[in-house]
Amino acid sequence: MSLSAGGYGQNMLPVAATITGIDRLTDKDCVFSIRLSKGGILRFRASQFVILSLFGIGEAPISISSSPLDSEKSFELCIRVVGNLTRAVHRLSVGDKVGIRGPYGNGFPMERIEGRDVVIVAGGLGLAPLRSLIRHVIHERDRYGRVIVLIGAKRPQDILFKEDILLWEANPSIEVHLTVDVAVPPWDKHVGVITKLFRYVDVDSLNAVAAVVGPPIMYRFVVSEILNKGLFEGNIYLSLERRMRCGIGKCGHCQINGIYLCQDGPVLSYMEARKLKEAL
Amino acid sequence: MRPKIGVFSFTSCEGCQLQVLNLEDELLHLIEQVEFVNFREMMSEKGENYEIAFVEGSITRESEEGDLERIRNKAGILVAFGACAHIGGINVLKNVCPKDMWLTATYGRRDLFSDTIPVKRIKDVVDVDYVLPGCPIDKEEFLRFVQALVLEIEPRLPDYPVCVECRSRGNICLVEQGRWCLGSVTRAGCDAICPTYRDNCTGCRGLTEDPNIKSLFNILLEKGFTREQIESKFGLFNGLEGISGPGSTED
Amino acid sequence: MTHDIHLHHITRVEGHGNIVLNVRKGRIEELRLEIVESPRFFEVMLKGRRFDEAPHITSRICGICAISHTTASIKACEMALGIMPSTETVLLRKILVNAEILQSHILHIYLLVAPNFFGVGSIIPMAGSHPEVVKRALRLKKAANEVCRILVGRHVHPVGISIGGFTRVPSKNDLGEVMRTLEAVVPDMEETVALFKDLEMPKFDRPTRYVSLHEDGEYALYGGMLYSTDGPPVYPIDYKEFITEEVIEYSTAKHARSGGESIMVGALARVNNNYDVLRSEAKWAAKELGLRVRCVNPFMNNLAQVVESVHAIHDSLNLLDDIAGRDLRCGKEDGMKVSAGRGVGVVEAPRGTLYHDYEIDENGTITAVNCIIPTAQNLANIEEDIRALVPEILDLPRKEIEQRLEVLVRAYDPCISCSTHFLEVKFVG
Amino acid sequence: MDRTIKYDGVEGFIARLMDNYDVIAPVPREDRFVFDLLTEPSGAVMEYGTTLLPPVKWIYRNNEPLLKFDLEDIEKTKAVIDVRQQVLLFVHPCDINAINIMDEVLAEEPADENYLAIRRATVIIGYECLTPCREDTLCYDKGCHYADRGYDVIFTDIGSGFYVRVETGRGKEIVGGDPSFRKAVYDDRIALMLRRDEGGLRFGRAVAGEMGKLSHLLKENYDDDIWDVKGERCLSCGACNIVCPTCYCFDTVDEIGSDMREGCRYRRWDGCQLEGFCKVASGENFRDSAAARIRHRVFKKEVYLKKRFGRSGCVGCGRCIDSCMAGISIIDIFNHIMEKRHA
Amino acid sequence: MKKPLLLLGLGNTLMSDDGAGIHVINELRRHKLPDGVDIVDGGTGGISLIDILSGYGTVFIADAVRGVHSRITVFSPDELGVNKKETGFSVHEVELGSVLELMNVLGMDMPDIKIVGIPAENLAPGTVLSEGCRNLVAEAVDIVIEMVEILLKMPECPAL
Repeated sequence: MSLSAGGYGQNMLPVAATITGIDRLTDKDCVFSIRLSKGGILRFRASQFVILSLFGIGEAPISISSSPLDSEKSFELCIRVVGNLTRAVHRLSVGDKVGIRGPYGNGFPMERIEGRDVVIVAGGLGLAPLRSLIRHVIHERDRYGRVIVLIGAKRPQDILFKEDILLWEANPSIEVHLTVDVAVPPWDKHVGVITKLFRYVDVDSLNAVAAVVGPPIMYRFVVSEILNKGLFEGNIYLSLERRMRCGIGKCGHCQINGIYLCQDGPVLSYMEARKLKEAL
Repeated sequence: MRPKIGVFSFTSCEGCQLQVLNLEDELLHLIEQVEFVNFREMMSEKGENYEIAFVEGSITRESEEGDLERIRNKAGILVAFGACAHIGGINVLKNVCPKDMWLTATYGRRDLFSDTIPVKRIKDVVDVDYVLPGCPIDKEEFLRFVQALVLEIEPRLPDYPVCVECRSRGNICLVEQGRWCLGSVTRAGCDAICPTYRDNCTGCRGLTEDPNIKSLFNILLEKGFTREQIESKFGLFNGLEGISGPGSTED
Repeated sequence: MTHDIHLHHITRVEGHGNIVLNVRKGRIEELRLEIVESPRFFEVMLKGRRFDEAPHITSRICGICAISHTTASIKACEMALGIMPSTETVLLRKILVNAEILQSHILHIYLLVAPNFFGVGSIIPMAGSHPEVVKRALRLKKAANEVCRILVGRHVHPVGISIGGFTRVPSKNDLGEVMRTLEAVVPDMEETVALFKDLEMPKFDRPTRYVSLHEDGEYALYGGMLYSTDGPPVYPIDYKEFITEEVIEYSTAKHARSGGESIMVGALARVNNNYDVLRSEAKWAAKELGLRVRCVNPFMNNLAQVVESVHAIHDSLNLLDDIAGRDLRCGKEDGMKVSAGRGVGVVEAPRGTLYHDYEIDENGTITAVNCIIPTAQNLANIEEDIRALVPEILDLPRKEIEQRLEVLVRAYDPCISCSTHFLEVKFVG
Repeated sequence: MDRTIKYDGVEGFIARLMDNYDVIAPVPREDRFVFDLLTEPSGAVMEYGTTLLPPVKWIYRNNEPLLKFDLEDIEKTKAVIDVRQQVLLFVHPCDINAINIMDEVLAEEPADENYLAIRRATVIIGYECLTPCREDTLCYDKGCHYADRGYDVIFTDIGSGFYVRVETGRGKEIVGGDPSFRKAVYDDRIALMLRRDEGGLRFGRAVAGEMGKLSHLLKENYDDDIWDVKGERCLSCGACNIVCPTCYCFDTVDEIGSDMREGCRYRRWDGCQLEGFCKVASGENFRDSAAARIRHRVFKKEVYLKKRFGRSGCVGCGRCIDSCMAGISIIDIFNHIMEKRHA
Repeated sequence: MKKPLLLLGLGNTLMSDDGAGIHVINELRRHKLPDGVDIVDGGTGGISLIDILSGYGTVFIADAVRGVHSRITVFSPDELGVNKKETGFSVHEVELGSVLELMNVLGMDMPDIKIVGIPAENLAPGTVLSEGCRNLVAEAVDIVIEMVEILLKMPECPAL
């Protein structure tokens, strides 16, 4: 269901939700498990987002980190402290309530991924929405071809979802590669920019899709690596970041040229994004 | 939490303190949410256990620097309160004359009160955590500021210029009428009170984040003002020095 | 009995002042009311600026008497340039001056003075113990602020009030709103009289010279002749023959005297000098409060402020009636003709007579400034009062002496920060 | 059936409207005009130049409440729409066209329900332009000097009084029961026809070139120098956004009562020309030059809205030109772009 | 609910040009007119016209006139009297004038009436129009069609 089902002023009205779990990932990032009050169930796609409200402080868009197939009852938001709202959320405890509306955005086109090799490239906080995708793919692993996950972070301590990554690494059906920009021992994985990991990417390029989420600066370099691997532009999916306020394609903040990212995005194929001069 | 607040004043007209007392409708709620422990204009108690210090006025004497530093050391959060504290305000007009003249002009002799110094903003002496701009401060803004402190979130100032508020009120642009106005480079938050009452915006709230001063200068020159006149208008509240304190625009 | 009293930064007054008192064996050896507010040098700030900036700049002398400063400044400029404001402009300015008197007096008697009588250090505990008193005070203060907000945007540093007229002409609706606002607090004002009637002011008499503006047929606040209890009236332009200022080494504010004597200005002086022309409602209040002219107890200044607050409300209502029948011709005219000249603007600020004196050259540039602030005029008198009061209270415990002295200083409602900046200016070059 | 009304009947009509509605009409402000709540029936002005703010801002109001919340109990949060029965009186065709655009844009799902609810409660009484408001009128280029829908009734001065075209059932109710109106007869129609014919001669084009090609030409000239040239002048003050009748960008702000118990989430007008408009929490500003922002404004009206809704988002009212301190004119920009074709 | 528009022909086709109005509406029947436009042959009129007229918002009447005009004139009922005295009058003026007067007296809702007057040359018995009148009938048909358009279609906006 969509939480904001329309009606008298309902489109901007959040519903109440309860924090059922808090998991600290790094000094700036926590994962919050959230359950809707009154037994509501949030139906969403990987890489959709919700708008989180703390009344008196405001709203912010947060992408959903759990898989649509994980649980009926709750979903997870990975929240990094960057501003007032996120800082205030970090002060909350299990049992506290927040407002939620959404989900918004298009999400990853799972039907386009089915049956193909999948390359997933996550930079920094980009792993938050991509975790949803990775878990979704693992849930129905046999529907996809090879699955290669590349993860980059600034420092080892900044890596998100370490427990998930351990499980993924242990999972023979997917390949996971990590790199950090700066590291000291005992780090035993790669050091350097994420593009260095592409030498491990060996896919059926005509029949592969890529999903990329990371800081704005990352896209250009990563996309060019993927293109070098021979993937089609239309098979490379990016999830972009903009200031999102209303979520319903009205307030204008997330507009990139002619599209509203909150409605027409946040996932765009590189073919679409390339045409939008303000996108990359 | 019920923050403990101290209100202090240096060289100023104390109008910003008065603006707090002018919150007639909210004052009773306000004193429930915060504890004023030191507010000379309102109370006899002089508590030293304040966590948040609102500092009004500019620093114009050597001895005041020490006083200010003591406040800074005791306060977890120090707020420059009003234009005098924030950008120097009207006080800075004094700096254009040599020091000897200040004293002879006022007291007829130069040996008295000679510890007077060129006007400094609060941030010239100590670190400032937040700014509440304006001459005087906007009392609603003060209220929202205090609410933010109570809610333990970052107080935030508008990042747009006075024009936004002025136009939203349906005012006729003063510049369009051939008058000068600094509203286009001045931080909003005053609800454009001066242009609404058809007075020029003198920039008392300091500059916006990225003001196009060069263009405003050219526009006013084209309207027939001289460079000296324009500089003088900017100088009234020390506007060009008025780069604001911290305060981002994120959520 | 020996006391060494140093009251640092007297509280619940505007600005920074100390009392220094050394009493050795019952004899006052040292007595100073130190004004330690930083000097701000408005003379320097104004010199070389265009005349039309003067009201804006001098408003910033004092946030509490901003309308008085603005009005005095405007009047000085208008005199220097030979501009005659319209009748309606003057009527509106009078309403504003009344509003400031009301706002300032209410602030003083309720927020600063009343806590004394309730034995607390501020109005904050009173909010719990006497909420109705606090709420009434806030309603009255708000009404005064509302009048200013409607007409000139705000009370602290008003906008739209200008040389020659108002840059924004109030609408009929605005005036109706002002009227309703003031009418609504008439009962609160009556309650205020009842409250203060029951509060006992300390007994202390010391006759002095009372100075204020004076005008036939009108309780002079906006204009009139300079008037002292003894001596003939003087034209404002000749104020220098009337009042003199001296630099005191321990005070950044100068002391003013008239005819060589210390003087008292402010509410009590005005009520003493102009009782006959008070509104009848105010006369009733004076009677209720036991304030009989000529009253020589400076503590009674607090009650004179109550009387003036009553007057301010009813006088404004009367002025509004007058305006209601008129066309509001009070817009500022474009293209003021600038010529060289000198102007003196005198008004009654809440704390007493306020003088602004400017010289303007043919380009409209200010070349000389002198302002005399009410509190500066009272300082010498406060010292004299302390000198007379101390022997009477010397037997009290030290804490009580301190408190009594602070109450005395506070009774004058000193506005220290604005008292510190002026003397006759002789610019060189 | 259309109606007519004599000049001297209008005030009585307004007085009767004021009994049932908040009547918002053009009133003088200094030497200009604004739409404001009428307090006297005689206050409304019929012959007025473009108002400072467009009338649609009374439907899409600043500081519009969206939600009320209780800080202690999140479950008590409720959506609010502050609907008042109001009449927008004597709205010019350009502004009616703007409201038509807003209706369409804001009704697109997920709809802006606050706007739509207030819009539904708003009666629009138009006033037809037979003379352009300004010399370099752009409304004619935009075909917005005339409105064929979007109003409940519209007044046209036909010399003997006003011809009152009744477009909607609500319009019929309003004028049908009012004694000031007479049925329009054949002769009134003739008069209307003649007035419109005369009026037509007074309008002219401001932009040289086919407006139909503007969108295409803009796309071709995305990287033109003009954006940088104008960007250097631009103060990023947002005036053009605030006064535009089809600008609807907004921000939300939460305000809490001084008792810190209850609060309200408001919508506040925002503008894409403001420096911080595209800044995100982490500090990145996705449109950080004035040049890029000006281009976005022009493209939004002429390219993006056109693509989405089939028509330009600019009605040619000229407010953004009047309000620009820096003298930046979309007419200049359009003409510059039109010339590009020949370059 | 009133119907919007009636095209009414008046006249006696047995009296040559007197029947011009009837010829006009007969011709109009062959044209595609907008919905809601009725055409009625009123013959030589009479009291029965009251019922017909009161059912319409607007009525255009085609009728033969006698007098100084050689061109078709369009005029209002209040000009009937004027026409009578100065410029000639409708052949059927008495009937029409009486009908309208009666409606007025009865306080009935009067339609907006326009009379398209066709100058009559020959009023002798006979069913054939004079040649001049035949041309005028064709012209009158065009005029009525234009009037219908003006009435039912909003006049175009300035300069379109």
